[in-house]
Parts: sequence; C-alpha cells; structure tokens
Amino acid sequence: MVKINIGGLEFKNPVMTASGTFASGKEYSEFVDLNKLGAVVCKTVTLNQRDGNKPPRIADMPSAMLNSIGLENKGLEYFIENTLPFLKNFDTRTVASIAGNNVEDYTTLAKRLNECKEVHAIEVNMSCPNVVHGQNKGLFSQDEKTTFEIMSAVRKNTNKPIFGKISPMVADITVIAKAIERAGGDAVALINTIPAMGVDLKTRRPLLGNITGGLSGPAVKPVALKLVWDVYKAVKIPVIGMGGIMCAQDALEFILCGATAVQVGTGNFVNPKLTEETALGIEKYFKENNLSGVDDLKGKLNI
Amino acid sequence: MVKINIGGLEFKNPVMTASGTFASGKEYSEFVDLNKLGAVVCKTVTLNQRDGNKPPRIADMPSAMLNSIGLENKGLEYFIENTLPFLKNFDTRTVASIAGNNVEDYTTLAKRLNECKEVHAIEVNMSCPNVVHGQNKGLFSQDEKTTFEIMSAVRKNTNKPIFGKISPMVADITVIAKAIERAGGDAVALINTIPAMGVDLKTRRPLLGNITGGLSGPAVKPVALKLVWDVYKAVKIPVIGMGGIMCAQDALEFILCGATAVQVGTGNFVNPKLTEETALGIEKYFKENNLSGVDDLKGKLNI
Amino acid sequence: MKQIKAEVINISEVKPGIFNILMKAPYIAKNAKAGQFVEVLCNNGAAKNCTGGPLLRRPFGVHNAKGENIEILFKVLGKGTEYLSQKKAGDILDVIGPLGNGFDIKEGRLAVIAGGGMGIAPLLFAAKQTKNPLIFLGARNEAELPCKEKFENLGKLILTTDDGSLGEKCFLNIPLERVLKENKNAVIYACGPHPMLKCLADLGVKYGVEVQVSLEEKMACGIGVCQGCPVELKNKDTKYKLVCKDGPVFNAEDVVW
Amino acid sequence: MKQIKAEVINISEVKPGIFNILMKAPYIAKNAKAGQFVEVLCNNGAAKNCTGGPLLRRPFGVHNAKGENIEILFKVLGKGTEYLSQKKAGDILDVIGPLGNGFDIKEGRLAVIAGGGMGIAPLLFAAKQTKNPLIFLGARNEAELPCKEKFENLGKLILTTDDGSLGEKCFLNIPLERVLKENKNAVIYACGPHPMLKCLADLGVKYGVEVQVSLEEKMACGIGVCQGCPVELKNKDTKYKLVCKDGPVFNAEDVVW
Ligand SMILES: Cc1cc2nc3c(=O)[nH]c(=O)nc-3n(C[C@H](O)[C@H](O)[C@H](O)COP(=O)(O)OP(=O)(O)OC[C@H]3O[C@@H](n4cnc5c(N)ncnc54)[C@H](O)[C@@H]3O)c2cc1C
Ligand SMILES: Cc1cc2nc3c(=O)[nH]c(=O)nc-3n(C[C@H](O)[C@H](O)[C@H](O)COP(=O)(O)OP(=O)(O)OC[C@H]3O[C@@H](n4cnc5c(N)ncnc54)[C@H](O)[C@@H]3O)c2cc1C
Ligand SMILES: Cc1cc2nc3c(=O)[nH]c(=O)nc-3n(C[C@H](O)[C@H](O)[C@H](O)COP(=O)(O)O)c2cc1C
Ligand SMILES: Cc1cc2nc3c(=O)[nH]c(=O)nc-3n(C[C@H](O)[C@H](O)[C@H](O)COP(=O)(O)O)c2cc1C
Ligand code: FES
Ligand code: FES
Repeated sequence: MVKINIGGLEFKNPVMTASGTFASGKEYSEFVDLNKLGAVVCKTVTLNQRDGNKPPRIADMPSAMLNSIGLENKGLEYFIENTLPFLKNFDTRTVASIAGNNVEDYTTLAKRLNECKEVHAIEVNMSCPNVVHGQNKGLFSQDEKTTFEIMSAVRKNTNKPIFGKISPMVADITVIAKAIERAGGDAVALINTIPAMGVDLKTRRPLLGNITGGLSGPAVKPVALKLVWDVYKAVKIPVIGMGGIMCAQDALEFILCGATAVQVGTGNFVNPKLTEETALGIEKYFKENNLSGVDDLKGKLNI
Repeated sequence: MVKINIGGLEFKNPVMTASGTFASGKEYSEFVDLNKLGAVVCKTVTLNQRDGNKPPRIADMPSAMLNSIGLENKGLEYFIENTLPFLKNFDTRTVASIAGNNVEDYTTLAKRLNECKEVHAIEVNMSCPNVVHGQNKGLFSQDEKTTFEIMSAVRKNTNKPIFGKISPMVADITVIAKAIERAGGDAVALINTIPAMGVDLKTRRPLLGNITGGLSGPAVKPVALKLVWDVYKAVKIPVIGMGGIMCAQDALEFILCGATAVQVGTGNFVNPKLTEETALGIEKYFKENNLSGVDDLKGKLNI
Repeated sequence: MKQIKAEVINISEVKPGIFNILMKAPYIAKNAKAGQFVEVLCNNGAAKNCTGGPLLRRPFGVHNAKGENIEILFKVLGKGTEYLSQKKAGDILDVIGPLGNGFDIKEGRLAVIAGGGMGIAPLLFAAKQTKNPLIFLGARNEAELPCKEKFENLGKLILTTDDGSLGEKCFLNIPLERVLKENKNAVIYACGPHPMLKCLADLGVKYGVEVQVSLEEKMACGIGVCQGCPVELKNKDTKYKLVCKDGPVFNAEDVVW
Repeated sequence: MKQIKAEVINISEVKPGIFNILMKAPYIAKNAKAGQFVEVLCNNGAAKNCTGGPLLRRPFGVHNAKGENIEILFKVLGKGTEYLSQKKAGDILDVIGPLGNGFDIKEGRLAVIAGGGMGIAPLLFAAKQTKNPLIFLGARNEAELPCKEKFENLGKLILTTDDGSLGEKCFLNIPLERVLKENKNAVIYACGPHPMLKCLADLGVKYGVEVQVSLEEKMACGIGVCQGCPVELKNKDTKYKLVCKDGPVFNAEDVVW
C-alpha cells in the first residue's frame, strides 16, 4: 500500500475525494468501498446554513464543467450531528472542509471541529469562487496576508493537520503557498476551480444563475500540474494536487509534478467508481515500477 | 459591415488574428482573403532576433494545446524590412505586436514602429508565459506598476492606437486593465495563454522542452469570457477578447460579454479559413438579428 | 442505484430527431419505478481524451421497463443526445440508475396522465402502472408527438396540438380542466415544459386536485452529491431541494413557480 | 497547398495496428512531391465541442499519389491515429497539403532508399520517383514492416529486422554501409527513428555521400506559422529551422544530431 503522511497523520494511500464533489461519501459509498480511499474530504461546511446560489448551477464546457453551487450546506452543527457519524463506520481518514466570511468564522469552525474526534484533519477552503465575501472583492487565498491570517487562526485552534486550499488565479502561487507554510499549515491543496463563465447566445443570458462560476475537469489539468510543480519547488510541506483527474495516470502525473496526495473531483460525476479505481491504479503502478513509496515518484521529473 | 473603432482607428470588422498564430498573414493568405479581416496582428517582434525555446514546443491537451515557442522572431529591423511590406498589399489593418525585456526595449520598439506607416496600431505584449524576464520572475502584466510603466512609455512614443495584451493569471484583472487605461492605452487585449504544463508518465519528462508553456484553445474560453466580462465592466476603453474562438458563435459570445473586437488564435491551426469564416458569420448574425453595430450586442448580457 | 454496462438492443428514430433506445439493464428494469430516471454517459468512456460527446452524463426518464430491458426516448438537442443518437445495436452504454423518487401512484384514484412534448417520455411507464388512466398528450405539432400509439391501449387518450395537426387545437390544460370539473378525486401525473406544469399546478389549486410534476434541471452527479440541481420549494427547512434526489417528481403545491 | 475535403476510398489494416487510407484528393495527388506531407484533421470538425479526437491536426507523409488519389500509411499510437483508424470508405477527411519541401531527387545518381519502421511511409512515393533504387527497409520485426511487397518491383529490396524475423538480423546501416563503400555517387533518401537517421548521417560523412533525412517534430499549423516544430541546424543565420516548412527533409550534414 502506498501510504503517505501529512502533518504526522498517516493516510493509507494518496487518493482523497475533492471537497464538494463527494458530499460526505454516503451516496458514492454505493459505488465505491470508502475503506479503499486515503481520505474522504467532506463538502465545505460553514458556520450557518447556506442556501447556495440560484439555478442553473451547472453547465457543460469543452472537456470541463462549470459550477456555481455557492457552498450550499446545512451548517456546522448539522454537519457534526448528522454527517460525521456516517464516516465513523469506515477505515479511512475524514477531512472536514471549512469556509467562513472572516477570520473569526474560521476560528470558530476550527475550534469546534477540533473537539470532534471523527475529524482527522481540516481543509481550509479559502478559494470558493462562488461566494462573495463582505470585506474584499477577491477570494481570501488571492491575498497573501489574508491567507496567512486565516491559516494562523486555524492553526491556533486545532492540533489536527490542516490543509490550505487555494485558488489558481493569482500572479504568483508560491507567495500564497509560502504564507500557508509560514502560518503552520501542514499541506497546500490546489487547485480550486478556475473562475469562468458561459453564455447562451440565443437567450443572451449567462448559463449560470450566478453569472460566473468555477471551471473544473480535464481542461484545467495542465494549469493545475504547473501550479503544483511551482508550489512543490517553493515549500517544504506536502502538496495535495487536484484538477481534472480522470484516471490513475492523471493522478500519477500530479505526483510526478510534486504532489504527495491527490484529490478526485469532477471525475466522480463521470465515473462514480473513479476514486477507488484511482487508488488501485496507483498501487498497481507503484508495484510494477518497484517504487517503495510516494517519495520515489514525487517531483521526480526528468528535466 | 460591422465596423468598429479603437482609439480613433476604424476596423472594417471585429475579427483580428491573434499574435503568434498567423505569422504576418503570408501563409494563411493562401487560405483566406486577408481583405476580409478587421486586422492582422503580427507575431510579436522583439528588438533583436530571438531563437525561441528548445523543442518540443507543442503538445496536445484536452480541447486545448500547449505551446512554448518563446517568441522566436528575427528582430525589429527584419520585421520592418521583410515582413511589413507584404501586408501593404491588403486592405486590412496591420497591428504590430511588441515585447521587450524592460521598459527601454518597449520604448525603442514603439518609437521605431511609430515611423512605419504600414503599421496602424501596436499591441503591447506584456504577457508571454514562455519568456523569462531578467528583473522579476513573473510576467510584466501580472504587476500593476510594470504594466503602467510599459504602457506609459509606449504611449509617449507613438500616436498610433495601442492595445495592452495581458495575462489571465492575476488575482484581479481589473487592476491591470485600469493601469492600461490610466496609461493612455486604447484597448485591453486578453487573454494571452494560461501558464500550464504536461508530463509524459512513461519517460517522466515534461512534454515541452521548456518544461512549462501556455494553454490555449476551446478549454480556455470560459476563463477568457469571464475575464473579458470583468474588464468590460471596469474600464471605458474597448476590450479585445480572445481565447478558444473556433467559430463565429464563440466570437459573438465574446462580444456579448463586452468585447469590441475578437482575435482568433489556435483555431487557425485547426481550420485555416477560420478568421474569414468568423468575420462572415458575425456579419450574418448582425444582419439576421437587425443589429446596426457592435454596440447593439456588446456587453448586452441579460442578467 | 447501480452503474450498469447496458447493451443497446435496438435504436430507432421514431420521429425526425426523436430516438428510442431499448437496452439491456436487468437491475434497473427490475427496480425502476415510474418517474425515475437514469444518467447516461455520452462520451466514449474517455472523458479524459474527450473523444466524443460531453463530459457530464445526461439524465433521461425511464420510458419503459419490461423483463430485463429498459427504454429511453429522447430528442436530439445538443451534443449528448447527438452522441446517443449515433449508437448502434450491440454498443454498450454506461448507465447509472434508477435515480430519483418517481411518481407516488395513488391507487383507487382517477389517474390523469399529462405529458407535453418530450415530457411524455417517463409517462408511458407511469401510464402502465395506473389503472384506466386518462392520458392527455400535447405537443406543438404531430411531428413532436412520438409514440402516441404506445399509449393507445393503456387508457383513454386525449391528444392536443398547438397547430391542430393532431387532436384538438389547444393546450392540453383545456380538455384536462373539463375532466377536473367532474373528478375531484383525480391525481395528475405530469411532465413537460415548465409553463405547462405551472398551468397544471394552478388547475390543481383551483379544483383541489393533487398534481405531481416531474421537473428538470441541469445535472452533474444525478445522485444528490453536487447540489447542482436545485428547485425552490415553499415553506421548507431549506430554500432548495434537489431535482435528482428529492425529485424529479414534486407535489405541484410545494414548488415556487 | 490547399485545404481539401478528401473522401476515403478505401481503408485497410495492413498489419495489426497499421492502417492504409486511400483517399480522393486530386489537387494534392497532382502537386505532391515525394517526401512532402499532409496535415489531417482528426476530430469531427467540431473541435469546439471536442467530439472525437485531438484538437490539432496530425502530419502524415504522402505514401503514394496516383491519378486523383493519395495514400497515407500510419501506425495507431494515440488518439489522432486511433480516430483515423476508425474511418470508413465514404467518410470525408479534412486534409491540408501538400506541405513541406520533399526530397531533392538527384537524377543520374544511385538512389538509396532507407526506411526504418513507419519511416517507410513517405519512401514508397520516393522510390517510385527514382530509377532502379536500392531499397533498404528495416524494422523491429516482421509485424512492424508493412507494405514491403509494394516496394518489390521498384528496385532491389534489402530487408533487415532486429529479431531476424525477416531479412538480415541487424540494423539496416550494416548492409547499407557495404553499398556505400562501393558507390560514392549514391544519394541516400532516409526516414525513420532518430538514432537510425543519425547513424546514416555518420555514414554519409564517412563515405562523403549525400544523405537526405526526413525529420519529425510535433506540429500545430504545419505551414510555417506557429514556429512549433524547430530543428536545430549548424552554421545558419538562425539557430532553428522549421520541420514543416524548411523540411521535413534536411541535408543530414546540416542537422545538429
Ligand atoms: C430528470 C430528467 C429526465 C429527463 N428525461 C428526458 C427524457 O426522457 N427524454 C428527453 O428527451 N429528455 C429528457 N430530459 C432532458 C435531457 O436530459 C436533455 O435533453 C439532455 O440532457 C440534453 O443534452 P444535450 O447534450 O443533447 O444538449 P445540451 O448540449 O446540454 O443542450 C443543447 C441545447 O438544448 C437545450 N436544452 C438542454 N436540455 C433541455 C431540456 N431539458 N429542455 C429544453 N431544452 C434543453 C440547452 O439549453 C441547449 O440550448 C430529462 C431531464 C431530466 C433532468
Ligand atoms: C512530417 C511528418 C510526417 C509523418 N508521417 C507519418 C506517416 O506517414 N506515418 C505515420 O505513421 N506517422 C507519421 N508521422 C508521425 C505521426 O504524425 C504521429 O504518429 C501522429 O501524429 C501521432 O498522433 P496520435 O494522436 O495518434 O498520437 P499522440 O496522442 O500524439 O501520441 C501518442 C504517443 O505516441 C508518441 N508519438 C507521437 N508521435 C510519434 C512519432 N512520430 N514517433 C514515435 N512516437 C510518437 C507520443 O509521444 C505519445 O506517447 C509523421 C510525422 C511528421 C512530423
Ligand atoms: C460541483 C462542485 C462543487 C465543489 N464544491 C467545493 C467545495 O465545497 N469546497 C471546495 O473546497 N472545493 C469545491 N469544489 C472544487 C473541487 O474540490 C476541486 O478543487 C476542483 O473541482 C478541481 O478538481 P476537479 O477538476 O477534479 O473537479 C467543487 C467543485 C465542483 C465541480
Ligand atoms: C503557438 C502560439 C504562439 C503564440 N505567440 C504569441 C505571441 O507571439 N504574442 C502574443 O501576444 N501572443 C501569442 N500567443 C497567444 C495568442 O495570441 C492568444 O492570446 C492565445 O493563444 C489565446 O487565444 P486562442 O485560444 O484563440 O489561441 C500565441 C499562442 C499560440 C498558440
Ligand atoms: S445533480 Fe448533483 S445533486 Fe443533483
Ligand atoms: S508546425 Fe507550425 S511552424 Fe511548423
């Protein structure tokens, strides 16, 4: 088994689910054996219930999809009471994903989840393109200082491993990644979706109710690989890579570019067995190539 | 005819070629009638000859291509003596595209091209992802101040219309667009390619000799539309939109999102007649929909 | 729900641009309820290399289920349906189903089936599971009303078209309202364009009759994961419910029209 | 060069995974020189919607040109060639050509054709345009050496395979060198894997014989626009020349190996 370690926590393999594309695993557990996954990263949870954006929330794009869900979720307490218990039944890591409107929200979320022993790690989502924040127009992770503040606040309030999840849309991703590292983050998770939009020429309306949304799927993989490679070279903490993974080979490409772990997102909708197949495929590749662990492939690009 | 006006210069229609994907029109003139195009934007020219990056320079990606040409060109004087004369034979606008290593280079390029009456406008390329600049790691147009300085320098040295061509990879594109406007730029041209990479798992090598490159083609269109829409709302000068245009409908979508003109890039390689077909298709649409000019569609998104 | 490799047994173009696919999917055939749907992969399993069709699956109502087989009936609108229309007998489709809640068939009440345009697709299966239904099928014109003959022996058939090329020249709510006036214990099972469903919802309120509507929304996962397919409901704990999981069939009263 | 809609007249799998397409392309058939190539669109004209195959065209040498028709011979390696392999007679291909410089056939000199693996594809046409050529064809094994029979009547045929399954068990440079020793006025027209071409370049230097090599590089435009296909040459005004426009055939002496 290709075990990995992030922030002192062991994962049985490098394959995780991407937040928001797997709910908390209940539905997909009818297709895959959750015990075969490195971790289930749950849908991002906010302090209070959020209704999400108005429909349509989904559109097809060439080799990609566009979404503007808007972090619809039932809030922190519902998550703890109703969602987390399900995952106790499985021998995999449970990662909670959190998002707030300000640093205080993140503090509260981290503090409360730190008490939940079902939660093994926390992913700090600072990069949802479908939510407008009060104080500034951009996404939190598009700003170095905000990223540092949020990660520091979360760090102070939990001793579980924390991943900073960031947006690809910045001039220099390494600045943001380093802010996460400086703040005591245990991993950098990227990429979140790329801000994008689509329009219908006939109706002259945007395809999404929210006008703009986030792009994901195979089309974004080349962008994600480049950013993973950049971050890998810039920080010492592990990188969790994602964006367009549709098969084990894609996942291995991320590892080759420096990722310690990967997350599978949009691919779940296309192939509901994809997470498990990816985990198996990685194991097979490592065996066939006599690789003893993820470090044997990670960042080992011949250049 | 759907005429447009940028910086006081009239173009017979909104369709231009994207720099670097049409050379200076000679080769594609065997497939399309250059007289039918709004403008030919030439391959970016630098002060001195550049050899470009080592091969491979091209790779296929899902609904996209990756390139790392590295601004191979024969330099300014060769361009003026050997390339420009060809375009004199056509009734279309000739736009020179320039790139330098620093503000002084841009100044020299602008000054010299200002003397060439065959050049009707200048596109200031501050965003080629395949060139490493001396002083800073990023692309010029990823920095507000540098963008302003370059555009100001060019403005001082030419009275021809100037377009600032910028990279999509920034936290807030409107900041960069406004810097172009403040510096006296006549249009914002976007997007240049998105920094990206691909790897070959078998050889464990990058697909490009330069390791990373720029992504273009249909996959980037949703990202480009979003940025065009953002810039359209932020500045008063015209926006020239591009990224993944493969047919007239795509071009019209850009206009709907706020573009005054469009450029066709990667699509030329797939369909060498695309520029002319796009111009014809736009004209047909305007006629069928009784639109009297580009302003009747530009930014007219129903939201 | 399961992910199935379903062999195409037969594909036919029943009207120009409207196709019927009969496929072997024993699990779905056995477990599907009327009003449930399937999500069909419309690319060559190679979403990665994007060879053929769109990335996301496409939802289609279960048109019929018999023995080991199910049928879907669809109109070619875009690249997903175009891809499917080119399949041949023997090809294998990747199908997830059965999905959604389906109609809540009320026995002992007068069943009124109301289908507009392609909305008739899931209603054949519904009509088969009701006794002596009244079946209202409406469309713009004859060419847009496929498969009416399949309904003929299932109950009383009332046809309407906008241009009068088949049946009465009107919307189907006109003859349907005449029936409601006399049958307060009717239940309407409806699928079709949004304005038609809204109109039936109003009739339901006017005559105090239960109306079950099958709604549509763009979908990604189809199983309640992505939150991509919301429908706004009245007086609920959350503003939105999901078409794919809580629906596609909703009580018309609950929907914010 | 022109963009042509070429009808597939015949497609056949000549060896497992190796296909020959005969297509109607009068303009190209009439104008093509040996060593030139065509760029074939390998998606359904719908690059936008990405239905089938890769975005960029794929280059293939003109394998044969006769009357109104040309042939291409190719091996299935990835999605472009896979797409092409599924074409049927009657299908229309979008082809640009003829492209590149082609071989500079020197009349009155001994023509030596040297093809390795799929490199034999453009050499059939070359062999036909030379008189009494000596034809060396090499491959890993018999299965990788298609169409040798087509060469049989064109000149003297010498076969080699790495495993001895056909002809001599060696690289083709071995028997070829024996010929060069005795024929200083030979001209070699070569296409094949890079190491083979390098080896021939060395032989050329050693024996003072002219070697023309057809090179490969990934291409986008195929017509000298995008600068995507550089090859490094010695002592030139620019470091790189373009395989698509200045090549694909280069004088082996000029190439930085
Ligand atoms: C639960 C459910 C069940 C369905 N059952 C059926 C069925 O049994 N038979 C059937 O034919 N269709 C059915 N549909 C609709 C079907 O899913 C769409 O027609 C299909 O997804 C279109 O895919 P496409 O790729 O061909 O078109 P796209 O490329 O997605 O769209 C092409 C064009 O058609 C428009 N379009 C897309 N979907 C619809 C729609 N539903 N109505 C009107 N215009 C649309 C788009 O806006 C676009 O302009 C169902 C939908 C849902 C949600
Ligand atoms: C001028 C020119 C003429 C050519 N003529 C012919 C011809 O007549 N017959 C023919 O079969 N091929 C020919 N080729 C090569 C042919 O273009 C490629 O095989 C084809 O583009 C592969 O496309 P694909 O989409 O199937 O593979 P891709 O998806 O592009 O690649 C699949 C895999 O094959 C590898 N690959 C791609 N091209 C080659 C290659 N040329 N050699 C070895 N490995 C490769 C890739 O690196 C990758 O690992 C020619 C190339 C050039 C430049
Ligand atoms: C429908 C959908 C919902 C998503 N919701 C979330 C979310 O709640 N939190 C989050 O951090 N990322 C969210 N994402 C982003 C994914 O986790 C992932 O970063 C992105 O989609 C890129 O990976 P992919 O190409 O494999 O999908 C969502 C993506 C999609 C497509
Ligand atoms: C092969 C290639 C070469 C390019 N060279 C240049 C260049 O020299 N200068 C420039 O400003 N943009 C260059 N670009 C970027 C294009 O002009 C355009 O901004 C980008 O490709 C997006 O448009 P597209 O998707 O239509 O190709 C190049 C793009 C490609 C694909
Ligand atoms: S389609 Fe994903 S929740 Fe309904
Ligand atoms: S492929 Fe474009 S220059 Fe050669």
